[in-house]
Order: sequence, then C-alpha cells, then structure tokens
Amino acid sequence: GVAGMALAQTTPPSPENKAPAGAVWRPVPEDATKTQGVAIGEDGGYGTRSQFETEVRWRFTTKTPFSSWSMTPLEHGVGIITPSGLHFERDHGGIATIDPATHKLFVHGMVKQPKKFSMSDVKRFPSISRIHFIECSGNGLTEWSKPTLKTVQGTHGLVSTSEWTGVPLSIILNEVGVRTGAKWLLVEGGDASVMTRSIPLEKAMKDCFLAYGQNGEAIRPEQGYPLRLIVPGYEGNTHIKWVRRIELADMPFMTREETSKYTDLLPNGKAVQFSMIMEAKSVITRPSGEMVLPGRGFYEITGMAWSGRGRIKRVDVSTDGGRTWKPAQLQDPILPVCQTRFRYPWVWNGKEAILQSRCVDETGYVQPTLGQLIDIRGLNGPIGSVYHLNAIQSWKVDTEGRVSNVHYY
Amino acid sequence: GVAGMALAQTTPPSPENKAPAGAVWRPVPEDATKTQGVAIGEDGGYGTRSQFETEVRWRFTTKTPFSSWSMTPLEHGVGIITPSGLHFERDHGGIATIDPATHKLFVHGMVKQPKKFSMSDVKRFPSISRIHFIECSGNGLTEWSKPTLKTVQGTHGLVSTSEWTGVPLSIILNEVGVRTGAKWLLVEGGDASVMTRSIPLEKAMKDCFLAYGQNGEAIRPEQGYPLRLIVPGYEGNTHIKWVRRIELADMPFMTREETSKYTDLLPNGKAVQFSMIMEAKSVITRPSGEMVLPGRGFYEITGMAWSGRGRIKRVDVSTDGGRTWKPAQLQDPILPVCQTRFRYPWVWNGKEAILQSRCVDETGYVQPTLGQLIDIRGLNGPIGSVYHLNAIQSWKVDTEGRVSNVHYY
Amino acid sequence: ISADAIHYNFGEPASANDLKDFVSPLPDGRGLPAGSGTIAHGKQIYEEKCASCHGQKLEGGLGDRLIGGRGTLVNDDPKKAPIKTVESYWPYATTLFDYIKRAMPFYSPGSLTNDEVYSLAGYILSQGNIIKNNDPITSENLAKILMPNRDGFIPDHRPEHFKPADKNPQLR
Amino acid sequence: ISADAIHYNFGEPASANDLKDFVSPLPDGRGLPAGSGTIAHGKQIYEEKCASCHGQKLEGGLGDRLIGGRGTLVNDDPKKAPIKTVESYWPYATTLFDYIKRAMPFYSPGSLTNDEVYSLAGYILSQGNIIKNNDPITSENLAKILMPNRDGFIPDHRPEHFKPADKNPQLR
Ligand code: HEC
Ligand code: HEC
Ligand SMILES: [Ca+2]
Ligand SMILES: [Ca+2]
Ligand SMILES: [Ca+2]
Ligand SMILES: [Ca+2]
Ligand SMILES: [Ca+2]
Ligand SMILES: [Ca+2]
Ligand SMILES: [Co+2]
Ligand SMILES: [Co+2]
Repeated sequence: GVAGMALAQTTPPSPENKAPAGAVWRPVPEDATKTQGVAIGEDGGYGTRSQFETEVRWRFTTKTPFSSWSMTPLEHGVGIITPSGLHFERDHGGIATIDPATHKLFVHGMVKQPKKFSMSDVKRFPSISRIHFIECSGNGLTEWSKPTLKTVQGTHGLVSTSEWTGVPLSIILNEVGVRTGAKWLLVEGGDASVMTRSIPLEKAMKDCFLAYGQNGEAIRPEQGYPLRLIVPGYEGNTHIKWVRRIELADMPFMTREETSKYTDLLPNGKAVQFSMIMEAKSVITRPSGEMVLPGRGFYEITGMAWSGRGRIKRVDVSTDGGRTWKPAQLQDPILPVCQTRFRYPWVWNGKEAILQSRCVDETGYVQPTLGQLIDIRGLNGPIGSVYHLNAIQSWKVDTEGRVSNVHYY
Repeated sequence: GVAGMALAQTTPPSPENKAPAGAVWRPVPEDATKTQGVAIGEDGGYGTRSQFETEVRWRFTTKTPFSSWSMTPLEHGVGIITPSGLHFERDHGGIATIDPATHKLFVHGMVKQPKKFSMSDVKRFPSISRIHFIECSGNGLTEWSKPTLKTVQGTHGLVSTSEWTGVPLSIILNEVGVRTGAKWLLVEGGDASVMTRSIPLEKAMKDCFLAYGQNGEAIRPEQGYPLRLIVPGYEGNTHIKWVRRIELADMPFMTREETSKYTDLLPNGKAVQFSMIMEAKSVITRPSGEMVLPGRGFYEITGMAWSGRGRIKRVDVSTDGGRTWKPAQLQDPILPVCQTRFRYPWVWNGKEAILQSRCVDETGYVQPTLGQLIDIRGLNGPIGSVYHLNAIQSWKVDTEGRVSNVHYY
Repeated sequence: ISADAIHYNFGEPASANDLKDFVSPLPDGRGLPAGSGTIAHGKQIYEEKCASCHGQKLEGGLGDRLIGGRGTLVNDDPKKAPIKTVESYWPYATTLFDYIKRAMPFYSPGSLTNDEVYSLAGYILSQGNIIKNNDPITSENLAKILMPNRDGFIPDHRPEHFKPADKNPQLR
Repeated sequence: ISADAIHYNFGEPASANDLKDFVSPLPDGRGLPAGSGTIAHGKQIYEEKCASCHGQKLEGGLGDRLIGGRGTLVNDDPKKAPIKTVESYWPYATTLFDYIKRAMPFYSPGSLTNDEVYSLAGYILSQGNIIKNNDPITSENLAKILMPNRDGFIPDHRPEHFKPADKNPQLR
C-alpha cells in the first residue's frame, strides 16, 4: 500500500503552541528534506508569514484603544514596501467594519449634480496606481525635547509605504461637475469618529485619488476598507479612511481635526494651520535603538528617506554625530512622494559612534537638525509644536555595541 | 459611570461565521458611525484582510497536493505588486517549515574556501532590493491546443511580482572565491524534494541574489523561507527555495528538473534544454474569463505585461481579435523584469468582441499569436512543448456580456 | 483620457433625502441644521452623558479637558505644557457643534439630536466664559460667537529656511 | 561597493564533515558517492518501496511512469501525447541516481543508502532495456551508461523570429 507520511517533529502541535500574530503554527521537522512539508492549499488559498517572524505593530499607550495609533516596526523592514499587515494606523473610533456591497460614496455641495456611488461604480472608473508613503504628522511627537522612545518603531513608526490603486478624485469631481466658486472639499469617513478634513480643491484635482487597492488586493480594514483618500505628500490625517462623503464648498470647514488638532503651536501663541506637506525626512533603521552590534566589523547602515514634495535627491550618512558626511547609495526606483531605501557600508572600529542620516529632496530642501528645527519652531511645552518633527535622528553606538536614541546636534 | 459599548450587529459571532481564508470575522454593524469599531491592537499587531475579500490561490489538481501548484487570482489584482499571501507557488515536496536560527547555507565545490553561513551571516552582507516577477515556465501549459481553463487565474496565474530583498550572489561567491574553470552552480533547496537546478556562473555573477525579504518582511514559507534564489528573468523553477547549498562546477549537473522536466519537446523529437529566459508576455486580467459585463458602456480594459529580457516598451490592445490595435497606457514605474500594469479605455457597444493584448519589450521582441508560436514550436501532443507559452490571450465577449477563454488567431 | 471631457454616467443622483442626515457646518454658520438649545439643558445632558469622561468640571479624564487654559498658549518653556481646550484654543464655535454631533458621546456617537447638541455646545461655551448670558443657542446665533482664539492661527509658510547647523554638535 | 575587492569574513569554513552527506553527481560521474548495487536487489526494494506509486510494471500511478515510450518523441499530432520516461527521455543515468537519492520514496525522501540507490537505478534501467546484463551498478560504471535520448537535447535559440501573424484571424 501507499507508505504513510512520517513526520519527524520536534514540537508537536498543541494548544500551547500558538503561533505569533500573522502566522499559523506548523510542526518543525528536524530535517525538512526527510519529510513532506505542508500540502499546497492547506492554508485555504491565502498564505501567512512564518511562525518564526514576530515583528508586530506596537500600539502607543493612549487613554483608549479606540482612539490610538500603532507603529510599523521599521527596524525589521527591508526594501520600500511596508507589509500590508504592518502598515501603521491612526484611528479615532476603532476600525470600522464595512460591507462593500452596501457602502455608498456621496458627493454633493457646490456641484452641478449631487451623486451617490456604489463600490462597483467607483471601481468602474479609470484607475491609477501609485507607490506612496503615508506619514502621520504626529510621527515622533514624543521626541521634541528629550529622546524618549527607545526603538525606531517608536520614534518613526507612523510612516509606511504601499502601492495604492484607485480612481483619481478629478474624475469623480468632473462626474458631478464642480460649480464655480468651489474651493475646498470636506472629506468624511464612515467610522465612529466620522473623521473629517478639508482638502483644497486645487490639490484634489491635481493628484488626489480614492484608493480601494493596496499592494495588489483590497485596502486593509485598518487602512479604510473599502475606500480611502490618498492626498500625496500631505499629512496622514488628510488621507480619510472609510470615505463615505465629499462636500464641496467655498471655504474650509474648520473641522475639529484641523483646528483643535493637527495645528502647530509656536512660542508666540500662534498656531500654524493647514500645514499639509510632510517635509523631507530620513532615518537609519539599522542599526537603531535597542540593537546590539555583535563586535567590530562591517555593517550595512540602512534606512529610509521620503518627502512630500517629490523625489529624494540624496541621502548622506554620518557616523560622527554630524561632523562629517558621506553619500549613501539610493535604491532604485526613486519615486516621488515615496520612501527610498538608502544603504551605507560601514566598518565599525569598536569606538563610540553617533549615526545620523540627512536627506535632500528634489526641491533642494535639506533635512534639518533638531537644533535647526527648534530654532524656528521653538519648544512650546514638552512636545513643542507637536507635529512635523522631521529632524535628523541620532543613534549612539557605545563601545559594547549597544545602540540608543540620543539627541545630538 | 462610563457608558457601555453598544455594538449594533447584523451578524453575531458564532462558530459558523468563520471568516474566509486570510481574514478574521468581525461583527458588521448596521451603521459603523454609530458604534466604536474594533480596538487597535486586537489583531495582535499584524493585520488581516477584510472578511469581504475572498479571492484565493487556486490549486491545480495534480495527483498529490505535495507536488502541485497554486495560482494567483489575477482577475482581482490591481497595481503591480502581488499580495504576499496570493503569490503563486509551485512546490515539489510540500512547503518546508524551517527554523532560521538553525538554517545553514553551504557554498563549496570549485571554490577557494568552502564556507557555511547562518541567516545572521547572510543578512549581514550588503543587500539589494528589486521588484521582479517570477513566472513558472509551465504557466498556461493547459492552453496549447485548446482553450481549457476558464479564468485568467487558470490560464496565467503562475506569475506574480514582489519586491525582493537580499544579498547579491556575486558577493557570496567572492566571499568563497571562485576557482578558475568554474562555469556552473548547483543550487539546492532544503525541502522534501531537495530541488536542484544548475545556474550559469555568468548569470549568477550578473544579477542573481539570495532573497530573504519579500514586500518588506521575511519571504513567505511557500516562497522559500528563510532564503530563496532570485534569477531575474529566468524561469521560476530556477528560483530555488529554502536554499541550503550552492556547489560550483565546470559543467551543468543535469538534474532531474532540467532534463526530465523544464525541457521543451519539439515535433522533431529534440527538446530544448536550458530555455531559461521568460519571454515577453501580456494578458488582459479584466475583463477576463467567467466575468459578465453588466451592459454597454465604459470599461477600463486592464492587464499586465512582463519580460525576462528587461522593460516592457509598449502594450497594444485589440477588441476585434487582432485586426486592429491601439496603444494602452503603461503605469509608471516601468521596471526591468517586472510586471507592468496597462490600461485601455473601452466603450462596449454590446456586440461580440474579442479582446487581446500584445506587448513589445525593450529588445523589440513582439509577443506572438498562438499561431505564430505553434508555427515554430509545433504541437507535440495536447500540451505541445509544454513550457514557455507566452502567446497573445483572447477573451471573447458575447452579446450577453459573458467573457470566455477562446483561441483566436 | 482627458478628465474634463468624459462623463461616465456611473452612480445615481443623490436626492435631498439621501443627503438630509449629513451634518457639516461651515465656520460662518451655513450648513448648521435648524434647531436650538439651552445652557440649562446642556448641563443636564453633560452630567448624564459626558461628565464620566470629560469631568464634572470639564477638567478632562478619559476625554479631553474642555475649558480653561487661556493665557497658556504664549510659552517657550519646554517644561511648561500649554493647555489647549475648546475655550483657549478653538477658533470656531461651529466646530464644537459639528464634533459633538458626529463623534460624541464616545461610545454612542451620532445619537444626540440637533437640539441636544446646541444645548451642549452652549453649556461648554458658557462654562468656558465665552457665552456670558443664558440665551438659547441656535443655528442662527452659534456662528456669531467670537471664540477667544479666533485669530490664533497663521498659514503655513514652509519650507522653512534654517540657520546653519551647529558646527560643534554635542550630546544634548 | 566593488564586490570583487571586499572580503567580509562572515560565515565559517565548511569542513569535509560538514559536506559529506551532500550528493550531487555531475553527468560524467564525478561526485557519485562510492557504492554499488545489483538489479536483483533493486527489484526487491522497488517492489517494497516504489511499486505502490510507480506501478508493478513501472507503468506509473501516483508517481511518474518510468519506462517505455521510446519512439514516441517524434510527433506533431496534438492528439497523440509523447511518452517521456526515464527510458525514453532522460539523457543521463547519473540523474537517476541523484533524483532517487534525494527525493524518493516520496514520503521518506533521503532514506535510502547509496547502495540501495545504485540497485534501484540498475533495476529501472534494466527494466527499460538500457542495461542489458546483470552486472553490478557502481559509482564507476553508472556514468558510462549511454541513455537512448543522450542526443535528444538542443540549446536555446530564442528569441524566436516569427512568421507574420495570420492576416485573417479567426476562432479556432
Ligand atoms: C466614554 C468616554 C467619553 C464620553 C462619554 C464623552 N467623550 Fe468626548 N471625548 C472622549 C475622547 C476619548 C475624546 C478624544 C477623541 C479623539 O481625539 O480621537 C473626546 C473628545 C471630545 C471633544 C474634543 C476635545 C478637543 O479639545 O479636541 C469634545 C468637544 C467632546 N469630546 C465632547 C463631549 C460631549 C459633549 C460629550 C457628551 C455628549 C462627550 N464628549 C462624551 C471621550 C468621551
Ligand atoms: C508515495 C508515492 C511514491 C513513492 C512510494 C515513490 N515515488 Fe517516485 N515519484 C512520485 C511522484 C509523485 C513523483 C513526481 C514528483 C514531482 O514531479 O514533483 C515521482 C517521481 C519519481 C521519479 C522521476 C520520474 C520522472 O520521469 O521525472 C523517479 C525516477 C522516481 N520517482 C523513482 C522512485 C523510486 C525509485 C521509488 C522507491 C524507492 C519511488 N519513486 C517511490 C511518487 C512516489
Ligand atoms: Ca525578521
Ligand atoms: Ca476583490
Ligand atoms: Ca448606475
Ligand atoms: Ca452621524
Ligand atoms: Ca562567523
Ligand atoms: Ca538528503
Ligand atoms: Co500639519
Ligand atoms: Co525553459
């Protein structure tokens, strides 16, 4: 008869052998060449990551888990695409669960013909795909006056990159017809916070799109399934999720998120409003905080750079706290409003080092030091102007190889 | 006291409400704006797709599920990235489960110093990232003499695209030192089939790399976790998974996979061996087989084109079975050895139509019709030369809007 | 495809009935739904539905502090935190109506009537010494309320032009 | 980084002991592990460990058909399938040793000794009328066996240059 399958196991399945998030537990044979592996299709047709991979999004402790954020574990990332299951999230009313079959998009206000669209309608329009980063303008808000969080996930984890697919907003707006005098859009989400932001019409027509695709499949629930707005290069909060309504008007709506929040308070008591663009920023993700270098020798310093104003033009790396700089290698393709991976070969001599990266974008804007930034923004309190902290990040490597978050400028 | 959470549910959780593969079941409120959604972090830090998304890999029925393949549902894809959980797989001994902490890569044979590397060693080398397609040369083998499978998943689903990250093979080979006279590499996988292929040294040094990253995280188990070879533009079988050994020699090893299989038998009884390159190919993924167009009007014809020889230069679309052609729009970035998304605006007039796409790559190679291909390859049996079927695909749209797989040339 | 030229005729017209429950007022009052409320009623609702998170004295808790903080915005001491509240920081009263209407109470958002929301807005603004009488708060008068920080916002002037970086960087 | 110039000194030397269990013969016989087998022994093992999938007469089943098919490779009739087996199609006998050694039996791959694999290879080649005597099959003589389809393979001449497409395409 047919020989039975001999599974040589080191760890038998049991309720205690629960796999980490994102994985399914499988027995681990002593020698995988001596026994058939897992049959194709046992995963039901949708794969999972290895049970040996454990990096996860980390939720920053806020007063409630329904209005909170979770950060991408950048220290484990490679390339420029963020795994969809690890894309950062910032939610104000938990993650909405929406049936796409009944979801509707309403577009009205200063339009010629108010309309409502089903998801089938939305997907029938011409589409585009763009690889863009989204960054919450609050990324790094803990780091203004003191190095606070310990890992790059903590200091920079509210930025991620996906390939987004959807319909240009200009096509939707032309469908309803924009009335003369309209200047702003309210975009509203269908979650419990019914999140709203005002978007300038010019930006909407220029390059905004309503995305339903992320890395080749539907956008994830925590990314706004079934529909989210992409506002290339603008702060993450404007990328409204679970979009259900767009209203055109002749002035901004002054919603809570663009008044109470996402405004940048300066020492003179004035606050910058509609600070939309995410300025150029870079960070070394490896080596980074909490890592330990196992001795002298070669390490590939790597990290990412991005700018809401377009392409990254160059990234320089310093290992002496910013005294001297050398150019890093940029990974093609270098795309506009997209994270760019940089790499820098480094031979560690065992002495203390301060690692920094500094990027320049296509407009010539140079990423500032924290000192340069505070010189202009001031520090109105422990978290200063809160948002748009895009300064150079410093990682100290001590003589034991331990890497930590420091302020050095 | 604190108000309780009111969950308005239409579908209460129960054992029967099992979510589709890749998803977790969540209650669906009647109005997601009236009740807090799912708390951040409830997913354990690694997200899943919406329970309303159901496309899955489909396993082609072979005699055993351990030596089999499962195809990407291209009809649902958007953009160019294939979701990692839907990347096609071709396994010959099931999916190996390997602990990266104990996995070793041995490199020996005609080398100056045979070496073994841990995964930590492998990851410490300089790295590169590339967005490449992988295609099994058997993609479409059912379609040589008759239109057989019904969906584009069936006819073309053994191709996928990911962003791969890893160490150039040239760096590893320079580390061990290649001895004069070496011309070929054996690359061996650590799965139950202990899969082996011979790779020309020149190709290995040119652009091959050992990948450990896929779309920003570790490669998936069914993609060869923790290490797989990428051989840009060569047939999928050469991209050995679960790589454990590389041996250098002065001739090809003539393994089973490059003799018994993956050789292309012509009517004269000779078979082409080492037909490595995946030639330029394109296919319309929407509309495609088994879809039904809901009436006349606008449809965005879309699909993908790719070539193992470099970039796609253009894609033309025909709606009259190849009599007339018009250029489609190509989605940037257009990358070498990478799928390129094309789009073509079409207004269906309700009459029968035969939809086709035809690509040209940067070498000037034009994707052939099935007639042109058979004219050269012949049809030695129902599945002809088996491999490298890269002909133009035809989808018939009938007057009811039903789309089906036909041969038209 | 010229986006200007083509109408695809996808979707359906949205009727007044489709749109009637959407609320998004403009800062000048247009779009505020008809209705009115009183401070007394607002106090009642607040104590019943809001105080558990925002505090009996609107001092905050699980929810944000709602009043106080005037005079704390001018500050360059990193050790002193400015107190940004509805009273001290918000430029428009219409925002208060809008936000309560769509998002509060936290666990039953969108459950309040328009009149209730006018009442609550009035109560909070009264507690913040912005409304100084007991008149009804209505769709007609809400937008006229001049918030203390109305002029507290300036436009974005970035990209910033930085002074040169410190030539002697050091650990801070 | 100039890949030629830099040695990173990662990894460890691989000793002979590290490498001793790896088996990957070259088609000229180099790399075949020392050992030998007999056709009679091969028949025994085949019937016990292989026939359940490959058939009592090597005609196939769950596993591939192993013998027969000579003369079926020349064919241009899409209705007639060529029969590609070890006997009719494989160019090298070393491949047979290699593949059985690493991958078979299907559910206990890598479990056979070298001698057992020589025996099985001999048995299959004998059943296929490629070996015509009963001599032992050894690391010394295996590579010398001339497989019937040794000259059946040609190199890749692509890209192909196609004739023009049919000017009157039609449903086929
Ligand atoms: C269960 C807790 C809870 C209850 C009850 C509650 N709130 Fe809130 N409220 C919050 C939280 C949490 C936030 C912050 C939400 C965020 O930022 O995403 C908030 C924010 C607010 C804000 C915005 C504050 C600012 O400065 O941005 C206002 C105004 C507000 N609530 C009013 C109310 C009113 C009025 C009620 C009662 C009708 C109410 N809340 C009931 C928790 C609560
Ligand atoms: C439980 C089933 C099973 C058993 C037992 C088994 N095989 Fe196989 N064999 C297979 C399958 C299935 C394949 C094809 C695997 C593939 O292509 O991935 C195969 C392939 C082969 C091939 C390659 C055939 C070709 O033309 O490419 C040879 C040779 C072979 N087996 C020999 C043996 C020998 C010798 C034994 C006993 C020691 C054996 N098999 C036992 C299932 C089996
Ligand atoms: Ca990892
Ligand atoms: Ca779908
Ligand atoms: Ca319609
Ligand atoms: Ca509401
Ligand atoms: Ca070492
Ligand atoms: Ca073995
Ligand atoms: Co801002
Ligand atoms: Co080939």
